[in-house]
Amino acid sequence: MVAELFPKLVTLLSFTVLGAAFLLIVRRDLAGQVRLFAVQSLTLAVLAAVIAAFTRSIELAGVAAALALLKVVVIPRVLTRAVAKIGLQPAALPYLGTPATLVVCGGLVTIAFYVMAPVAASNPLPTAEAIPIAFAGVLIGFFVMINRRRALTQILGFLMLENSIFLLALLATYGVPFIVEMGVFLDVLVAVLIMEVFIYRIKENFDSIEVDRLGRLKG
Amino acid sequence: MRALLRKIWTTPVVAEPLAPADDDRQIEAMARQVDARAQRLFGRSLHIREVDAGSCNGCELEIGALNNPYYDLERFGMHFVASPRHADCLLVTGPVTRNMADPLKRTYDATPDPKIVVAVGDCARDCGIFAGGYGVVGPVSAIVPVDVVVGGCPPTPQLILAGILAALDRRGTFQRIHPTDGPIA
Amino acid sequence: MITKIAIETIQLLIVGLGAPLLVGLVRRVKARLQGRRGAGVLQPYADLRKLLAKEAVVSETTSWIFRFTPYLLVATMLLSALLVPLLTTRTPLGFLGNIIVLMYLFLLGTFFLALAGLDAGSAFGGMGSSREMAVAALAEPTVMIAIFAMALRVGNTELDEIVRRGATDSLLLLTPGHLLAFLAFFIVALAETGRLPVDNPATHLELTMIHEAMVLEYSGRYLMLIEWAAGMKLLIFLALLSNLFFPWGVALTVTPAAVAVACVALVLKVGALAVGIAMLETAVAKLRLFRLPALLSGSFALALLAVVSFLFVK
Amino acid sequence: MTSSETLTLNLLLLALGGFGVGAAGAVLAACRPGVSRWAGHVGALVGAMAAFALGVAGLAGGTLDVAIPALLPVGGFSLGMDRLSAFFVLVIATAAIPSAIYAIAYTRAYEGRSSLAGMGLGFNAFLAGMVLVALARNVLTFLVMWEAMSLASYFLVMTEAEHRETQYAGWLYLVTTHAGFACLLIGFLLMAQGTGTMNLGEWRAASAALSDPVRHAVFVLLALGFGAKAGVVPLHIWLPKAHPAAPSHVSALMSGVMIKLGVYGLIRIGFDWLGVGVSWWGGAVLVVAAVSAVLGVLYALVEQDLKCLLAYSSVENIGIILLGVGAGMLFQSYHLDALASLALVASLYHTLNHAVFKPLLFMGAGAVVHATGTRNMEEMGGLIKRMPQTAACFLVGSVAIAALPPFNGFISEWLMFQSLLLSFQISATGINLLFALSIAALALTSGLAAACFVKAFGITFLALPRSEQAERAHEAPWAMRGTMAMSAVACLALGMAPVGLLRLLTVTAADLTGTDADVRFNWNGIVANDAFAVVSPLWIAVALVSLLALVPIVLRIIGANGGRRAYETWGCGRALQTARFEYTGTAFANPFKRVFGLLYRPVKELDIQFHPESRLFVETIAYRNETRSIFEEVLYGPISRLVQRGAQRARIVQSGSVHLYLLYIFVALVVLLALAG
Repeated sequence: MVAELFPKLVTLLSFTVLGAAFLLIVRRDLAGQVRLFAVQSLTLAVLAAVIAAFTRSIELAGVAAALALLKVVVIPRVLTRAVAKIGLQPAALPYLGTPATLVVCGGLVTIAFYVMAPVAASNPLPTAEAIPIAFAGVLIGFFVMINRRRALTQILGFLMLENSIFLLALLATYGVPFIVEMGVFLDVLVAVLIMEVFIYRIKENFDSIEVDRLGRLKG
Repeated sequence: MRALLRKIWTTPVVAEPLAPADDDRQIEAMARQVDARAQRLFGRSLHIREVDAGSCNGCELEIGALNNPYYDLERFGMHFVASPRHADCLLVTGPVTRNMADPLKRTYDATPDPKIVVAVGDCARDCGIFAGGYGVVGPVSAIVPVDVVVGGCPPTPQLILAGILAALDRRGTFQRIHPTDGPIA
Repeated sequence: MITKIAIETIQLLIVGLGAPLLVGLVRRVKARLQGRRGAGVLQPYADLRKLLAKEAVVSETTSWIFRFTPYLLVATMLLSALLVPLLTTRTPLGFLGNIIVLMYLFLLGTFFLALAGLDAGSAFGGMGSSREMAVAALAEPTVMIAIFAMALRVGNTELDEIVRRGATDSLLLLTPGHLLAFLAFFIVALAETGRLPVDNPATHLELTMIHEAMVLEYSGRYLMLIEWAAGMKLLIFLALLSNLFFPWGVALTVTPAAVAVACVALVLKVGALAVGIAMLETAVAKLRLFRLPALLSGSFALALLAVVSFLFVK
Repeated sequence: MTSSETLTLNLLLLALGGFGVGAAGAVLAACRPGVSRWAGHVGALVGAMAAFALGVAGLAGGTLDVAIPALLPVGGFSLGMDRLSAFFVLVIATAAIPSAIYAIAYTRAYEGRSSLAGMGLGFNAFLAGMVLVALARNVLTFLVMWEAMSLASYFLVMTEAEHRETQYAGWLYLVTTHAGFACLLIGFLLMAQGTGTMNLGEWRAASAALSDPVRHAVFVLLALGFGAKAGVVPLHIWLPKAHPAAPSHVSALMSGVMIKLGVYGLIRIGFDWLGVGVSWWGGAVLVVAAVSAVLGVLYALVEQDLKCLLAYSSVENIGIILLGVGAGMLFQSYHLDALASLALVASLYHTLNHAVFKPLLFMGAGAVVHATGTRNMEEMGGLIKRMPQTAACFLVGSVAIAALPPFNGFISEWLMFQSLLLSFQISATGINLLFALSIAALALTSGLAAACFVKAFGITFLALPRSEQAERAHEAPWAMRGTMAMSAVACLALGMAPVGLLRLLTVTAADLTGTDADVRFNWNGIVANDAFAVVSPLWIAVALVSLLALVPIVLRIIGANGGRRAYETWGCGRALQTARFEYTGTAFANPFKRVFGLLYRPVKELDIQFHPESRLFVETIAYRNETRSIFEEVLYGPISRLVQRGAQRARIVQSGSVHLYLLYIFVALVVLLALAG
C-alpha cells in the first residue's frame, strides 16, 4: 500500500508546487504573490519530508527543515517587508495578458512533458514520474521572469525557478548531498538580500520598481 | 481570503435576536409581529420593490438600513427585489413628482396581485415640506391606492417594519387566491 | 422493476425537493458569514409557495415562447435528475444518455431561456440573454475537455461507469489530473449556475446581471418554475461534482442499506460543497464581464492540463 | 443486366428526364411566366423524387453502370453508383424536393422582374449537374458535370444581377470556383497519368503505383479544389457573398448540398481514390475543419444579414462534417478502421442533417425576406405574431442546427463527439493533443452556434417589430409553409428515430474502410464502442414531452394560481415602449466581438454632433461598429494585387499584331514537337 501510495503522493505534491506557480501568474497583488511563494515552498518542504520518511534519510529531513525555515519563514518575511516599504504602486501589467500567459504556460507544460517523458521513463526511482512536472516549473519560472515588469516579481520568478530545480533534483536523485544543498540555500538567501537592497535603490532613484526604467541608465 | 475568514470567525452575529432582554425593545416586538403576520399572509415570504417617487433620499438611507446586519430584514423572509414583477409589496418614498407620477402608476400595474403598498415618510404622506411645489403632483395616495402610511422625516427602520406589518393586517383578506381566470400555461 | 422505480423516484424527490433546501442553505451560510442571522434554510420553500399563489403578469409583447420556457426548463432539469447517478452506479434510466447528453439538455434550457429573455423586447432581457449565451459558449470547451480527461482516465463517458471506477479504485482520486479536472469542472459549474464570481444571484443592479436580467419579466408561477429549475440545476451540478470526483458512499449494489448510506453521503457531500460555495461567494467579488474570459480560459487551461497529465503521468 | 440494374437505370432516366422536361418546359413557356414557373419547378420536383428513389435504391445495394463512349472524348461518358454516390444523390434529392415545391410559390415574386425561363433552366441544370457529379465514374465526365453545376449555380446567383453586390458576389464566385477547378484539373491529370487510367473506379487499386511526391501533390491539389467548393476557411470568402445573393430556394440548395459535393470529393480522396493516406493528411483536414467550424460560427454570430448569417453557418457545418472526415482519415492511418467508420458515419449523418435543416432555415429566411423586403435583421422583429407558422418552422431549424435534443443535429454531433473522444485509443501523444484541441473546437462551435441561433431567431422573430415593413409583414403562402413544415418534421424524425438511417450509413462507411463502425444501435438507443457512450434519442424525447405535460398538471393539482394578466414590458416605468428600446443584433453579438476581438478586429467610431448653442443638447449620434475580415485583408489583398501586377506584365504579349500571334503559335508548335521527339 505504501509503495503504491508513495509515487501518487509525490506526484500530487509536485503538482501542487506547479499549481502554485500557475496561481502566481494569475495573481496581481505583490503580497498575495509572496504568500503563494511561501505556500509553494511549504509544499516542497512537505514533499522533501515525505521522501525523507520513505527513504529513511536523516540528511534529507534536515534539508526539508532548513528549506521550511528559510523559504517559508525567512525569505517571505524579507519580501513582505520589501513590499511594505515600497508601498502601493500603480498596477504594472505584465507584457502578456492573463489568458495569453495561461496559454503560453499551458504550452510550456506540454513541451516539458513531451521532452521529459522519456527521461522520466528511464529513471528507475518511484518518484520519477513527476520529473516532467518539476521541469515544467523550471520553464514557467523562467517565463515569469521574462514576462513581469516589476523587480520584485522577477525575484519571485527566480525563487520559483530555484524551487523547481530543487524539486527536480529531489525527484531524480532524492536530492543532492546535504552540504551542497546548504550552500545553495545560503546563496539564495544572500541573493534575495542583495536584490532587496537593489530594489530599494531602484525605487529611490526612479520612484518606481519597474525594470523597464532601467533602460534609462544607458549612456 | 485567510484574513477575511479570520475576521468573519471573530465577528459575532450582530443581528438583534428575537429573544427579549434586548435594549431596543420596540423593534424587537414589532419584528416578532411581522414575523407572525407575514407567515400567515404571504407564507412567510414577502418581496419588496422600493420606488423612489421624488424623495430626498433620507428615507432611502433608513430603508437601506433594513438590509444591514443589525436589522437584517432577510431573517423575516423579506427581501428587496429588482423588478416589480417579482414583488409583493411596493415601498414608496417621497412626494410624487410630475415625472414620477406615471412611472409609479406603471410600477403599481406591473406588480402582480395580491400586492400591498406602503408609503414611507412624511413626504409620501402629505408632500411634507415640498407641498405645493410646482413639480409636485401630490402624496402617494393620489396616484396609487395606499395600504399604510408611515410618518416620520425620515421614519426609523423600526417604524418602516411596523408599517409593513400594518399593511399586512389591512389586506388580510386575500390570503389565498384560487385559480380564477384561465387555465394554467 | 420496483427497485428501479424506487431509485428513480428517490432521485426525483432529492432533486425536486432538495433544490430549495440547497438554495436556502447557501443563503443561510452566507448570511451567517456576513454577521447576519438570515432567513431559515426553509425560506425558499415559502418563496416558491407564495409565488404559486400569485397571479402572473405577462408582457403584451411576448409570445408563446415566453410562457413555454419555464415548463421546458423544469422538464429538462427533472429529466437530468433521472439520468444522473445520484445514489447508485446502476441508475435505472442511465441508458438515456451519457454526460454529453446531460450537457446538451442544460444547453437546451439555456437556449430557450435566452430566447425568453429576448421575447419581451426589454433591453435588460436582451442583455441577459447575450451574456448568458456568451458565458455558456465559453464554458462549453472546458466541459468537453474535462470529459475527454475523464475518458482518458476511465476509458468511458458513461456517468455510472465513471463513478464506479472512481469508487472502486481509490488511488485514482489522488492523481493530479483528477484534481485539475475537478477544479476546471468546478469553475464551469459556477459559471453555468450563475454563482459568484461569474454572476451575482443576489444583485439588484440590472447592468451587472446575467441570469437575473433574463428573468426580470417573469412573475407568479412562471417565476416559481424558473427559480425552482435554477435550484435544481445547482443541485445537479454539485451532485455531479461530488459523485464524479469524490464517489464516496455511492451504492455499488442496489440494496436498501447501501442506498440509504448513499443518500446520507450525498447530502453530506453536497452540503459541504454548498458551504464551500457560500464561503467563496463571501470572499470574492463579482468579476467584470470582460474579465470572465480570463477566468474561463483559466479553467480551460486546467482541463487541458488534466488531459496532458493523464497522457504523460500514467 | 439484372432487374435491380434495370430499376436504377430507369430511375436515373426518370430523374434526368424530369430535369430535362423541366428545363425545356421553362424555356418553351418563356413568354408565359406563370406557366414557365410551374413547368420548370414541377419538372425539377419529379426529377428530385426520382433521384431520391435512386439514392435509396443505391443505398440498399443497387448498382448502376452506364457508359456512352461516343458522348465525350477520352474514355467517354461514364456513370456508376456505389453506396457513397447513392448517399450523396439522396442528400441532393432530400434538399431538392422541398426547394422545388417552395420555388413554385417563391418565384412568383420574380415574375416580371427576372427571367423565369432562365431560372427554370438553371435550376434544373444545377440539379442534374449535381446528381451526375456524384455518379460520375470517369475524369472527363466528372469535370464536365462539375463545371456544369458551377456555371448553372453562377447564373442562378446572378438572378438579381441589377444589384452591385450581386455582381461582385457572382464575380468572386466565378473566380474562386475556377481557381478550384484548375486545381482539380491538374490533380486529376497527375492522377490519371500516374495510374494510367481515366476511370475513377479503378483508382483505388491503381493508386499503389503512385510515387510518394505525386501522391502528396495529388492530395494537396484535389483537397484545395474540393475545399474551395466546400468553402473551408480560408477558401470560404465567396460563400457568404454568393449564397445570400441567390434566390432563397437556390441558396438552400447551394448551402444545403452543393458544398457537400466538396465533402464528397474529400471523402473520395481520403478513403477511396488514394487508398489509406499518411497521417498528416488526416491531421491537416482535422485542423482546417476545426478552424472552419470555429471561424465560420464566429463570423455568423456578428452578421446582421439573415441570409449571410446562414451562409457563414454553412462554413461552420462544413467544418463539423470535415472534423469527422479528418478524424476518420487519421484513425485509418493508425489502423483503427472501426473508429474510422464511426467518424465517417457521424460525418455522413451530419451531411444529411445539414441538407435538411439548412434548406429549412433558408426557406424560412426567404419567407421573412419576402414578407419584410429586407435581409437586415435589425429591421425585423415581432414576426412570431405575424407569421407564426414560419416562426415555428424556423425555430425547429434553429434548435436542430444548434444541435440540441431531441432534433437531428444533436444525434450527429453526439456521434461526432464520441468518435473524437475515442481517439484516446491512438497511442501517439501529439495526435492525442490534436484531438483534444479539436474536441475543444467542436465544443466551442456548438456553444457559439447556440448563441448564434438565439440571435437569429430572437432578433428576427421576437419582441416588437423594428421597422414598418416588419410591422406589416404577413404569413407566407401555404406551399412555402407546407414545405417548411415538411422539413421541420424531417428534423424531428431524424432526431428521434435515427435507426434506419444509421443502418444505411454504417454499411456505406464499411464499404469505404472495410470494417463495420464501432457502434451498435436499435430503437432503444445508440451505443458507441461497447458501452463507451450511450444515448437514447427516442426515450429522451418521450421523457421530455411527458415531463412537459406533467408539470402543468401537477401545478394545477397543488392549486397554483392560474391567473394571467397582460401588461406592458417592464421598462423601469418608462412612458414610451418602442422597438428602439430593444436589444439589437449588434448589441447581442457585442460580448463575442470583445472576447474574440483579435479575430474580428472591430472598428468603432462614435461621432456626436452637439447643438451649436449648448453642449448639453445632442443633435445626432452616429455610431459605427463593424468587423473586418482578416482573410480578405491579409490573405486575399496581397494575392489579388500580385495577380493584377502579373496581368499588367502579361499585357505586353498582347500587341494586336496578327503576325506576332502567328509567331507565338509557331514557336509553341516547334517547342512541342521538339519535346515530343
